[in-house]
Amino acid sequence: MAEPLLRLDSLRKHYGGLAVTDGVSLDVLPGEIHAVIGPNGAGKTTLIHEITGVVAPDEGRVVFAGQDVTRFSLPRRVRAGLARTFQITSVVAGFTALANVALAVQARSGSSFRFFRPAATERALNETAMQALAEVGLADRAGVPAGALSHGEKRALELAIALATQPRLLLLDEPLAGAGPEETERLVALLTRLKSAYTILLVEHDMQAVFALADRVSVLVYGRVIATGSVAEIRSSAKVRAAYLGEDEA
Amino acid sequence: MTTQLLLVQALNGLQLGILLFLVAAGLTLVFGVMDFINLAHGVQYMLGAYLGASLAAATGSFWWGLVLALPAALAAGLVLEVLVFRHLYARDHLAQVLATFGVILFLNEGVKVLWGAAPLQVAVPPLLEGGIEIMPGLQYPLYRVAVLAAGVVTAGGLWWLVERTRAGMLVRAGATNAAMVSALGVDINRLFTLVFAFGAMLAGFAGVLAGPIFSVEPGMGDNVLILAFVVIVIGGIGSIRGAFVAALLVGLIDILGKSLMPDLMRLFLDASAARQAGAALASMLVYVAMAAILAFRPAGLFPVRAG
Amino acid sequence: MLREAWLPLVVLVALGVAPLLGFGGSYETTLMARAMILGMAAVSLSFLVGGAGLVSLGHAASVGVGAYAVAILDAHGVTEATLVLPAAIGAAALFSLLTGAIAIRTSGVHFIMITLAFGQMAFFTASSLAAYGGDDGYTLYSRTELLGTRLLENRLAFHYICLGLLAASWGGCAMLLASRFGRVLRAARENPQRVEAVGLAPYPFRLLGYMLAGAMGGLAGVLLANATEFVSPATLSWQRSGELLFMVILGGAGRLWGAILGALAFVLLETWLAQQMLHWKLVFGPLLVLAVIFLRGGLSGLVARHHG
Amino acid sequence: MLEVESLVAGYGGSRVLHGISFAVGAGEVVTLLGRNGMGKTTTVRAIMGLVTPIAGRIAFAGAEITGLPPYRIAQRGVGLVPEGRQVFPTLTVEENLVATAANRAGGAPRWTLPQVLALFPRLAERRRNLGARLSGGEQQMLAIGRALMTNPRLLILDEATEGLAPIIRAEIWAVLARLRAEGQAILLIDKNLAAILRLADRHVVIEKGQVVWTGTSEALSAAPEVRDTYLHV
Amino acid sequence: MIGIGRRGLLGGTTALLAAPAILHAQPAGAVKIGVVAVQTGPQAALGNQLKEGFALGLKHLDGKLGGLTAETVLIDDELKPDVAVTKVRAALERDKVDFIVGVVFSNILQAIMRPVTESGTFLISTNAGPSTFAGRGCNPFFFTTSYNNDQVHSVMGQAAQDNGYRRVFVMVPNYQAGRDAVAGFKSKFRGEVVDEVYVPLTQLDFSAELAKIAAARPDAIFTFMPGGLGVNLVRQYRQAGLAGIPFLSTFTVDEATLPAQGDAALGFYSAASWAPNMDNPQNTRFVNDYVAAHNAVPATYAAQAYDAAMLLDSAIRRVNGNLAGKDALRAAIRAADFRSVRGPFAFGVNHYPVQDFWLLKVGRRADGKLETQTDRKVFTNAVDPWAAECRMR
Repeated sequence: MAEPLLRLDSLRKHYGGLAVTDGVSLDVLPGEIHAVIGPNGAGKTTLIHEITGVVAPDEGRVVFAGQDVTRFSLPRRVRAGLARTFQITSVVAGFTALANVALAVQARSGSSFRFFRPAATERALNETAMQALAEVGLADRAGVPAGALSHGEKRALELAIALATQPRLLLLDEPLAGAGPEETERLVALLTRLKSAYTILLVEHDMQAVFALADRVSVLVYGRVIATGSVAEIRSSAKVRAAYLGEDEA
Repeated sequence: MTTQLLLVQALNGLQLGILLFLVAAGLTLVFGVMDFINLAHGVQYMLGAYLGASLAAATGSFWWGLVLALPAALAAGLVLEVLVFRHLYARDHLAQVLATFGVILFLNEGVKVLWGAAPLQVAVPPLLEGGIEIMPGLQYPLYRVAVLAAGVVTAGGLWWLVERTRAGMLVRAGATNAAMVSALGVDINRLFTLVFAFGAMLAGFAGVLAGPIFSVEPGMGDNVLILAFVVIVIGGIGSIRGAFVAALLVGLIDILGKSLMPDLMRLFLDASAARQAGAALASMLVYVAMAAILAFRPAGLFPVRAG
Repeated sequence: MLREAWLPLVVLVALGVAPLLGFGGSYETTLMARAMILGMAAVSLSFLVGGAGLVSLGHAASVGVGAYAVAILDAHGVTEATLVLPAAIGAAALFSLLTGAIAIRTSGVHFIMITLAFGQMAFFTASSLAAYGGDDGYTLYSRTELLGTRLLENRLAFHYICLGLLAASWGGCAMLLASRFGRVLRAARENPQRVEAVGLAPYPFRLLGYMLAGAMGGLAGVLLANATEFVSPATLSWQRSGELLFMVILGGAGRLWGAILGALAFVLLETWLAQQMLHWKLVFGPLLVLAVIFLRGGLSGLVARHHG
Repeated sequence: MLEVESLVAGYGGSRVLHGISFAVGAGEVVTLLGRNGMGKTTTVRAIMGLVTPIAGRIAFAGAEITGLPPYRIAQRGVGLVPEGRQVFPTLTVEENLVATAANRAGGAPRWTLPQVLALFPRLAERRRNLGARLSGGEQQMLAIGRALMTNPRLLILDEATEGLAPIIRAEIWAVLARLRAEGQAILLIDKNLAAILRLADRHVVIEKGQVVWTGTSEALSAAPEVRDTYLHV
Repeated sequence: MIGIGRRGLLGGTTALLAAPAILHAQPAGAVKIGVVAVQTGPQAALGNQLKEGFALGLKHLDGKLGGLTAETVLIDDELKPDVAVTKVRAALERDKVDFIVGVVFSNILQAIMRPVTESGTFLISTNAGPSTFAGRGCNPFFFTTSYNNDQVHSVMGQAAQDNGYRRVFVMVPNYQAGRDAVAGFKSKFRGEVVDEVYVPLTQLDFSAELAKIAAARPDAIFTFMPGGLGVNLVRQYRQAGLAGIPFLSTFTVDEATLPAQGDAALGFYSAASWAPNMDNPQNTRFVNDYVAAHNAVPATYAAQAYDAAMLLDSAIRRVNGNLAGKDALRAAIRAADFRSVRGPFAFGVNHYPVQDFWLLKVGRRADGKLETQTDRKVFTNAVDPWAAECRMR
């Protein structure tokens, strides 16, 4: 087995008496799409916070590309190559799509402490940003303010921003949440295209999409990973069905 | 400095703290429940003092003045709410700060037009004249004892109102999750209006009480307002308990700072310079305290909204 | 951006030709200098509020620090601009850096309040500077000299220096906001989470922005001290900070040049009203309220709407 | 009692509901089913007035309530147990129950403090504890009790048992069964299919903001393809 | 043009060069006066006294000054120095006033000094009399009808000395005028100052200081608490039962604050060169008419402004209405050929008055109103301590 790109090592987090993540361990291998699913309240949000550095775990480690990043802030993790998208779309609404991506490009390449030249006219920034926009199919929307984009376009834009940070791992937090049927279709197609080029950790409710995209799936219930395996293995797991449909009480 | 003097100073600190609490309580309620910065709260205190003074003069009795000034202050608060503040709840804090700044200008000028620029006199009611000798040669005025008592009683009443009545529960619930309160069938806007008017009345009450001690003059609310803001920020915005603790803290810091700082500075400087530097330092001590507390606890001592 | 900024350009040009069209008397130039200097301070505050999202209620303090630097140097016989300017701007920048380092850890209302607290501290410090007039203020012995010449004493020269620096501070702030640095600031104002998620921590950017705005405030303070030839703690009062904020909002926080319009409108309205009636604040106060409630985008928003 | 007709709603620019229609009769228990993110919570929020509908019509007890503010809708007799429970963290259990109590069904109030505490003995034990100090299960009981204290004509539960321990779930199902027996109309969202099939009269399945299937418990039990397509993993 | 050196001007030597001939736009036989009186904030009460005092003077002169029809322009300095400068410049340039009269507060006077005097306009201060312009900073275009502030404080020092007090407790606001008050008091008082307490200008509650006073048990206290500060202090002092300790004060109990202080101030001491009960015909007329018009007793702010009107009247009469000859006009003002409400009045070399100073005590008038009343004369024909440093002759 290849060295995992991201390794979560028994992450524990308590709020009051409640263990929200109760010893979560998980490996994301280079090149794979690894999906995490689970019913609401299973601890997915807290797990994402722990991976991105919003919340520090009480116990356990986050190891990224061989480096212990457990105590890194979010910006530092991003600089180490761990890009993320948000469950609720997070773009700078007042900026054009291009400027949103260019911000990520300038963060990645070179200093942001430059004061004289108008950033909007820096060709190097804009060209790289355009490439990322083209990659998600937004090239023709580059000049539109992000706030005026449709929901699906915002989702794609967020992906482009993440790509522009030249990540080694993409953490996608419910990229399909709130998308209509056609938007879902387009986004799934986009993710399928990205699949070959990036390692992705995908947290998603849309099972059809998860099953279409994921190489491996981990199921999180009550703060624990109850199963990890291929799509087929997960679909046929009685334990998983019980967790989702409460059939233990039937 | 003798222990006795120190105790007297502590008492004085509590006294100032109580008065600050009365002003800060309304401010913190409005701020906490409605997320509304009301710079005009200070002029509501001033308005209370003026109403109390002129009604006392008209009726010939401080008590009638007090009794009549409270509904008048409440009504004034309601009028302001309807005319101005209601249109600002949905706006950002900046807009609220500026609009209420305009209200300050208007009311400060307004009382001058109505009552003149010279300070008004409010006599101590005959019932509360005289004082208690608390150290040789120094009387603690009976009136101040009464203010202290009134403050403590009001604090207690407020505590009861907020902690024990349904209206208080709704106010606390509204401070954390207004939408949910509304979804359970309570007209949150009407609740807010009531809270607002009540806060204005509390400020007015403090103003009436301050009349016989302080000079009733235009702009008298401005300094009090700033101190009240310091209090509620230190205490944690929206927390009555926080306002109470912080008000006493600010009162004590202010008074003890003023009495101790010059002596403290004498350790480093010669007498005259120490007195002046000490006095200067004492006057900014409460701000230093606020900056220090915010630096370490950005949400104040008793934050209302977790996280 | 420049296309909708025709009005402020017209205003600047008007200020430029005004002394040549019979408005060159000491009263008119004093009034215009006051408006331009407050305009500079307001532009730097607008850079903070509209650009970086840092609503400071203590911006007058940095203006005051700059003004007091002039006074203190003057008291010690130093009036040479090549010494006074760096000292005053440096002092204001240092003040902003130190207070900002603490203030920027907070946000929202707490930021407003903590900047107010620092402003009050500066105010009380100035009031206690006995050697420099304390609460009474300090009358300068002379205006700042430039390379040994008394250029600033000349009414016209001073007018054009103020005008030039006002235009320069507008241009400078606009340049900063357009730069890579400013892009991070603007993004962090709208969506700090997004900025962190591309790998940048907003704190150092905000702190530097706060410091730069303070430095510009200090420059305005130098001019203010020279315009009135007098410095007093009133320059640092929280009411003055409130007025500066009001100029920003009146002009429209979304556009830098709005602050210029706001300052001009504020000073002229205040002066005009005060000439019309004794109790002018009875009108001025409600006007402020109405402006906040109904003039959402400020004057610049009005201009931009009618133009666009 | 509740009629939802061609409801369209969403947040900001994006639409979540694309024309939802269903009804809940008096004394009836109806469920909204569907995977996460399909629009169930948005439907509930639109009924409560917490989201302003873009189009469509909502009527309650014979009167249109579309676009009314939430408190007016609640005052007509809709009791909400929201997603995420949303108990008031700085109020005690008892205060949470009492603060918004009312009698909206008319007649003699069915639910008073002693009765709610008798219904949930755990709440009686913890009546002086702050809402924030409760476990998830206790918070859910509190949220249900709080809604019952308004004596609603229709009780809406958004995620009745999600994220709760099995023993708590069982208790809540028992309570809901009792409410149903007493004739309480309920609109319910949950994923525990077995329990739902036992409790509810009818089911409404939502997929991508549209109603894709409606039917009785018997019909749903007999339609495994519905479960596989819209509900299962 | 490059302006002339400011330092030289402040020294009072080259000022005459700076006076351009101003062409008067108004009709012959008219004179325009800019009256600077604060109308904003709590201190507006003092500005009002000043304004009304000057107006009453004009009324008694039938609206004429030295035969010229007088017109006044009211300038509200708002207690903001930069605002004051702007407005005063407006009055000078746009309204072309011939004189600037008034100013309650020293900081405003400091701010407008240069713009006014450099334009060759006479500035008559009716209240603020800082030391800055009394000694080396004396100015040929500046006169005051009040006093040098330090003198008033030293009157109290002398009175305390004369009363045989040994231990005096001193309390003032922590700003320049406060420190000057202490210096002035100490210049004549030879006993022990048991403690000096400086309070912030925004002070509301004096309880901490009152406790200190009680603990120190002094023979008397000396204080300087202008405006609202004084109202608070006097009432709280009385309420704390400290009234047994003599209350020596300057600018703390006067007719502007007495209505708010009420009976609490009875028997408290003050110092001034004038009091409402002074028995001379011009004062009786002034006080009676003022009371009749405003139902309030005038304070020094009004009296000194009234005197300023009389002074201008006498000066303009002396030059036969010719306002352009600055030197002659200056000499005419300096002659002070008018009857002051305070009796004997003359200008020293520095254009500050040479006059008597009195110890005053708060008492009740026949109509029941409170006023300060002369207790005893402390200085006769006093010259302020800075006059010797002034190089004007």
